[in-house]
Amino acid sequence: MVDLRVKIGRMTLRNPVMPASGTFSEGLARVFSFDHLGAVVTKTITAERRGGNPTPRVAEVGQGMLNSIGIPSKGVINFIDHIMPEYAACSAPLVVSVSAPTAEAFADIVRQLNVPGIAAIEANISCPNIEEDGKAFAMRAKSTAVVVDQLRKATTLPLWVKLTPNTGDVGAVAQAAQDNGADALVVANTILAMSIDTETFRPRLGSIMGGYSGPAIKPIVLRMVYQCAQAVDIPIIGCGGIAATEDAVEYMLAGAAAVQVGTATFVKPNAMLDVVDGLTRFCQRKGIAKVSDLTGAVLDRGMTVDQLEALP
Amino acid sequence: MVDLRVKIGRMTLRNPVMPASGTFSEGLARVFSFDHLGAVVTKTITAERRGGNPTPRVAEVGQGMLNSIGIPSKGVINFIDHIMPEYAACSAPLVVSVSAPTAEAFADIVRQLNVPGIAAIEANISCPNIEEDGKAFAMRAKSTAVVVDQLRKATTLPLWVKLTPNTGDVGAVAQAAQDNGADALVVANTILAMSIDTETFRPRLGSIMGGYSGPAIKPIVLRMVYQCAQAVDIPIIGCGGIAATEDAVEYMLAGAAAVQVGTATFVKPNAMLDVVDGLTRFCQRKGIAKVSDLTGAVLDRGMTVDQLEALP
Amino acid sequence: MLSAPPVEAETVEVAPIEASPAFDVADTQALVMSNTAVNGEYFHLTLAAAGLAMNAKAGQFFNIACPATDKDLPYLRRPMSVYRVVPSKGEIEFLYKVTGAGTRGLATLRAGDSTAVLGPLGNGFELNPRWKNIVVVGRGVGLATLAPLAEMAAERGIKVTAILSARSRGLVMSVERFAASGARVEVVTDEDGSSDPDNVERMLLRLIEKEGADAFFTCGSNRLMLLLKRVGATFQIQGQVAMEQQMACGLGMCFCCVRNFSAPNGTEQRRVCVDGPVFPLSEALSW
Amino acid sequence: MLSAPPVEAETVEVAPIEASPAFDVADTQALVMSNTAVNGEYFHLTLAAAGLAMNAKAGQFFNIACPATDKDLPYLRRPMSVYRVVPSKGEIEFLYKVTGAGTRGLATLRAGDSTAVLGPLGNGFELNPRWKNIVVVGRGVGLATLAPLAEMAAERGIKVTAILSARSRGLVMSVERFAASGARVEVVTDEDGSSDPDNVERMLLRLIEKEGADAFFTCGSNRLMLLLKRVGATFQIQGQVAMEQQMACGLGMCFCCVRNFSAPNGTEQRRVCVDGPVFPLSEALSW
Ligand SMILES: Cc1cc2nc3c(=O)[nH]c(=O)nc-3n(C[C@H](O)[C@H](O)[C@H](O)COP(=O)(O)OP(=O)(O)OC[C@H]3O[C@@H](n4cnc5c(N)ncnc54)[C@H](O)[C@@H]3O)c2cc1C
Ligand SMILES: Cc1cc2nc3c(=O)[nH]c(=O)nc-3n(C[C@H](O)[C@H](O)[C@H](O)COP(=O)(O)OP(=O)(O)OC[C@H]3O[C@@H](n4cnc5c(N)ncnc54)[C@H](O)[C@@H]3O)c2cc1C
Ligand SMILES: Cc1cc2nc3c(=O)[nH]c(=O)nc-3n(C[C@H](O)[C@H](O)[C@H](O)COP(=O)(O)O)c2cc1C
Ligand SMILES: Cc1cc2nc3c(=O)[nH]c(=O)nc-3n(C[C@H](O)[C@H](O)[C@H](O)COP(=O)(O)O)c2cc1C
Ligand code: FES
Ligand code: FES
Repeated sequence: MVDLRVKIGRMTLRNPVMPASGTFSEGLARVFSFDHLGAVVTKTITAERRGGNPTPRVAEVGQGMLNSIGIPSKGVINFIDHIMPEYAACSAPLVVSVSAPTAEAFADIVRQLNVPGIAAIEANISCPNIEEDGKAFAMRAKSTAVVVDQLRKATTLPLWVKLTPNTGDVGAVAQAAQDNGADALVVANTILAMSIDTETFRPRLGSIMGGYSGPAIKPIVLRMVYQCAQAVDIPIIGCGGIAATEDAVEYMLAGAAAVQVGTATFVKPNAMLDVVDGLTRFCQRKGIAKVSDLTGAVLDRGMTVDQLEALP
Repeated sequence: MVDLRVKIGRMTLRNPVMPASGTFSEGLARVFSFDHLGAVVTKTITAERRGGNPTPRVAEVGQGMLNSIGIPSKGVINFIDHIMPEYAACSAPLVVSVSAPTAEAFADIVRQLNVPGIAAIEANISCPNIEEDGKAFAMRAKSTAVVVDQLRKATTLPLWVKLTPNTGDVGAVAQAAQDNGADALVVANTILAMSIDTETFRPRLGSIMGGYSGPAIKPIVLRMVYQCAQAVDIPIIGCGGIAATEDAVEYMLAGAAAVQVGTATFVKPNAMLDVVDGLTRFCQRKGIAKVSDLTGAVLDRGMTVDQLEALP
Repeated sequence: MLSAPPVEAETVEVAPIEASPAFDVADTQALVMSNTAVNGEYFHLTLAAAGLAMNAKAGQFFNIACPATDKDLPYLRRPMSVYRVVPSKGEIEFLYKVTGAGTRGLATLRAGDSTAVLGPLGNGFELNPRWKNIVVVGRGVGLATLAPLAEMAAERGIKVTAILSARSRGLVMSVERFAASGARVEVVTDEDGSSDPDNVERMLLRLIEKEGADAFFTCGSNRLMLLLKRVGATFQIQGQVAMEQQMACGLGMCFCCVRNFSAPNGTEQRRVCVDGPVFPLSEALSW
Repeated sequence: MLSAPPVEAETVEVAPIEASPAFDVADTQALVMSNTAVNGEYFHLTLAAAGLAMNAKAGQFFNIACPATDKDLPYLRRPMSVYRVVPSKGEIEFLYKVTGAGTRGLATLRAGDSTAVLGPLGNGFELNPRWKNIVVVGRGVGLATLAPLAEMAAERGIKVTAILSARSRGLVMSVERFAASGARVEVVTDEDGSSDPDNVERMLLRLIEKEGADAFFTCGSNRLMLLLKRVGATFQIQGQVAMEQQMACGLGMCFCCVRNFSAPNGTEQRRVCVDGPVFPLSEALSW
């Protein structure tokens, strides 16, 4: 038998497959049992009740989609009282994604979540930092350092930090997160993008721009996982365009210890289960005893990124 | 008749359609006449002879491709003596793309190109700046300002500056280019990406990472054109995933004055001509007299990018 | 003008979805039995989908994978209302209008092909056994959603009057099907001006006067929905409307498909896929 | 062992492509006449493509758009060697092995479909009218590229000996076609060990001794190419090799398809699509 277990810091997951925040909810329990998953990750919650963006909130673009859901949230109290109980019977560890507009508010919400039943915190620091110029914390190493430091002081739970791909320097951001106490990185959130209806001349999303996700973004985020794996020692959870077993393998080869499946679940609700089963078959066929042996196993020895030529 | 002419600074182009650097050469003259194009843009040349990257240099990924051609070049002298004459009979203005590893070397090559027959310079500043940390000039506003300033002093030709999408702050970079004398911006080059063969565990490109181009990147680069159009007043030439008339229209609506077609030409060699013809038909159908009226005509009035929610 | 009738409106209890009803949604590959053009715009698709799909009822929908073609590569699935379920054959039918990338792809399916379907999804129409007369007003592709409702009502002995609206006579869908279920059918078209809301309002008022109406049902037109809301409010006739919104997951996960609804304290956003697509007419807002 | 024969090798002038020969490459939609499985791995595709395509000659290729399927969405075109041109019917044929996304897509084409083709591309094989005997050595899908060469040689009265290599007898392609052109055919396989380079070398030496060889032609195997290079160098027999490399544009624009070749001053990179795909054997390097 193939050993599918993977370690993310001090947590051991049954297998490396989990949902991406915001692409998963109790509704999926009508299709399959969450007990098959490595972990469950909630939609990002905020301290207060929030509305979310105007519609249309979704646009299909090529092999992917744009979304401008925003972070509608009923607040942290509602989460603890009403959403958490729904996951109580589920054997997969519950990872709670949180967000806030300031480092202090981030620390606050994390403190409130210091309750039994939560296995880890995923800090979605791809959201704007209103104390600086509104740019997402994770766009710069400095603001990442500040917010992760506060988060680390606010919780003893494992702290996963979710990065944004909308930065020119993901390696430095990853290092700042590690240096300030992150237990793992999630790489990455959606890529800021846009689409315009050429018949009506109107943006196809109600909030003009939105986040690009799905298979189309995989080569970009995969590159970032590879870069982060070279910059840090903490585990990386790859997330971006994973739809099938080979995609998960590709991310693990690049350096991911585990993976999150997002948009693919909308198109193939059983995608996560397929990947779990597929990983077993893949490892069997290749004679790999432990799926964790795939992590970082890309054969890039002797190859070099030609600094002068990688960017045309 | 629809007026297809567009102005890029003091140049007036017959129509807004031209090839993207590195995706075009004399070979295409075997398929159609370049006289139909708004301009022709050469593959990036460097001062010295250069080799280019190891193979494989191309990998198909979804609706797009990765390339790691690098910038093989036979040098500027060879260009002037042997390549330029091949374009002499062509009525479309010749735009010469150049690159160099330092701001000074950039200025040098541009000075050498001060010869009759060249209509404009396109400075490919997406290449690494070896004087700093090897990051591309166009990744940061500061290094952009320095190199554009030197280029501006070195030539009286129209100066187009080609930006990279591998930055977290394309608006600031665009402004730095404008403030230091760019006549137009080309937005943008390829997105750094990667792919791994899950059978062999080897990177699918000989140089591990490469540039992602084609339809898959359109929503990302379109967003950047929109952001740049809000940051600067000089004309923007949109480039990224344009394969059909609607793509060109979408870029113009977002703020582009003209467009470059790259990878699509590999898949549909007549793609540029199709776009030229398609723009006429589109404008006729919509009752638009001048194609330039499309520039920036996106109906985003009253809509706002929700700073707090645009990034999930 | 009529004054409001004295009958008191009854509240239909729309059963909320249970927290985690175990595996009542099937994610399955379905065989195409037939897929034929009905007229210039509409196609009729029949899939073999025994099992959970057979539980589907009027107003519910499936999220269907649409094939890639030379020109189109639809990525997301497309929601399609259940047009008919034939348990004896294990078949389920859809009626769709060829509009964009997804439906162009669907139209290329041939008998013997298969495609992935997820469902049944959402909450269907609810009928109160005490009702005697209902009025169904639909337009365009909305008729696909309403057609099975007429049969469901007939089975329960509820009399149906169906006002079917379209651009032209040739484009009115399912007239025979409504008629076969025993419904009284009135066709109104843009062509002869009869689809004008004022005219439809006159028809409704006549109906209410003559035999009364216990509930209104509608789908496919914002103008008709607003008309029914207004008339319903005046006469305290409750109603249900099946709504559309762009979707990704169909399962309540993505929050793409929200619309505003009137709620006790102002407006409230609800997801069309799990909170609907059938909503109380009184709470639905213009779209 | 034989010593080098005293004949002096002649240099074939491979005509360089003119700077801009006007529009000699067609970008056109071609009708599929047939597309049939030849054996478990290979398909034979016939396209109607009158016009420029009719100028195609042995060794040249087309860049062919491959349809999307349920599983694959090939984006780039795929280069395919000209297998046969039938000017009388305006048809052009290809032989391909189903390997990955592109060829899986190609295999779904049916008579009556159409697909986009670009060509003819690259430089084909060159035959010197003074030659009497040539030896063609190919393996696997390389035989598709070499088959039309045998006919071209026959037309010019050049005698062809063809050594066709494959894993097993069942997979040797085009034996009849080579034979019909008048070529003497020798089949070697991995199955019976006859495809071993040492054995092929013995066959070559016998041939050279018996009737001489004016030129070697090869495609499809690095090992066989190296063998021919060595034997050719020893006996001063020139040769031509058709090479493959991943391509994007096929027109010399992208520089994806470079390989190293030996040049007067060390090695030099050349584009397989425009500088080849047929290269002088003496300049080709191991891949
Ligand atoms: C609950 C529900 C039931 C539906 N039932 C039917 C039905 O029975 N028959 C039918 O023909 N159509 C139905 N629709 C609309 C259908 O889902 C398609 O969206 C519509 O047919 C156009 O899709 P397209 O891919 O051809 O167009 P495209 O323009 O390619 O669609 C682009 C995107 O917009 C969305 N979209 C476009 N139009 C609509 C719409 N009216 N409502 C929601 N999303 C839309 C698509 O789903 C897709 O994501 C229903 C929609 C919903 C929400
Ligand atoms: C000049 C030339 C002529 C050719 N002629 C034939 C022919 O007549 N019959 C035939 O079956 N094949 C031929 N090939 C190979 C063919 O182009 C395909 O690449 C190969 O069949 C596999 O493609 P795929 O899409 O099925 O595989 P995939 O694995 O999906 O291919 C992925 C990518 O790799 C490239 N690739 C894969 N294998 C090769 C290869 N051997 N050479 C070059 N690129 C490759 C593909 O073009 C594509 O870009 C030729 C190649 C070249 C360069
Ligand atoms: C509809 C939608 C909603 C999302 N909401 C959130 C969210 O609340 N928090 C978050 O961190 N990421 C959110 N994301 C991003 C995903 O978690 C994931 O990072 C991204 O979609 C890339 O993965 P994918 O390509 O597999 O979808 C959302 C993505 C989508 C498509
Ligand atoms: C094979 C290839 C080679 C390229 N070479 C160059 C180059 O030399 N200089 C440059 O500025 N951009 C180069 N580019 C980038 C293109 O000019 C263009 O910016 C990019 O491909 C995005 O456009 P597209 O999606 O239409 O291809 C190259 C792109 C490709 C695919
Ligand atoms: S479609 Fe995803 S929540 Fe409704
Ligand atoms: S394939 Fe583009 S240069 Fe050869």
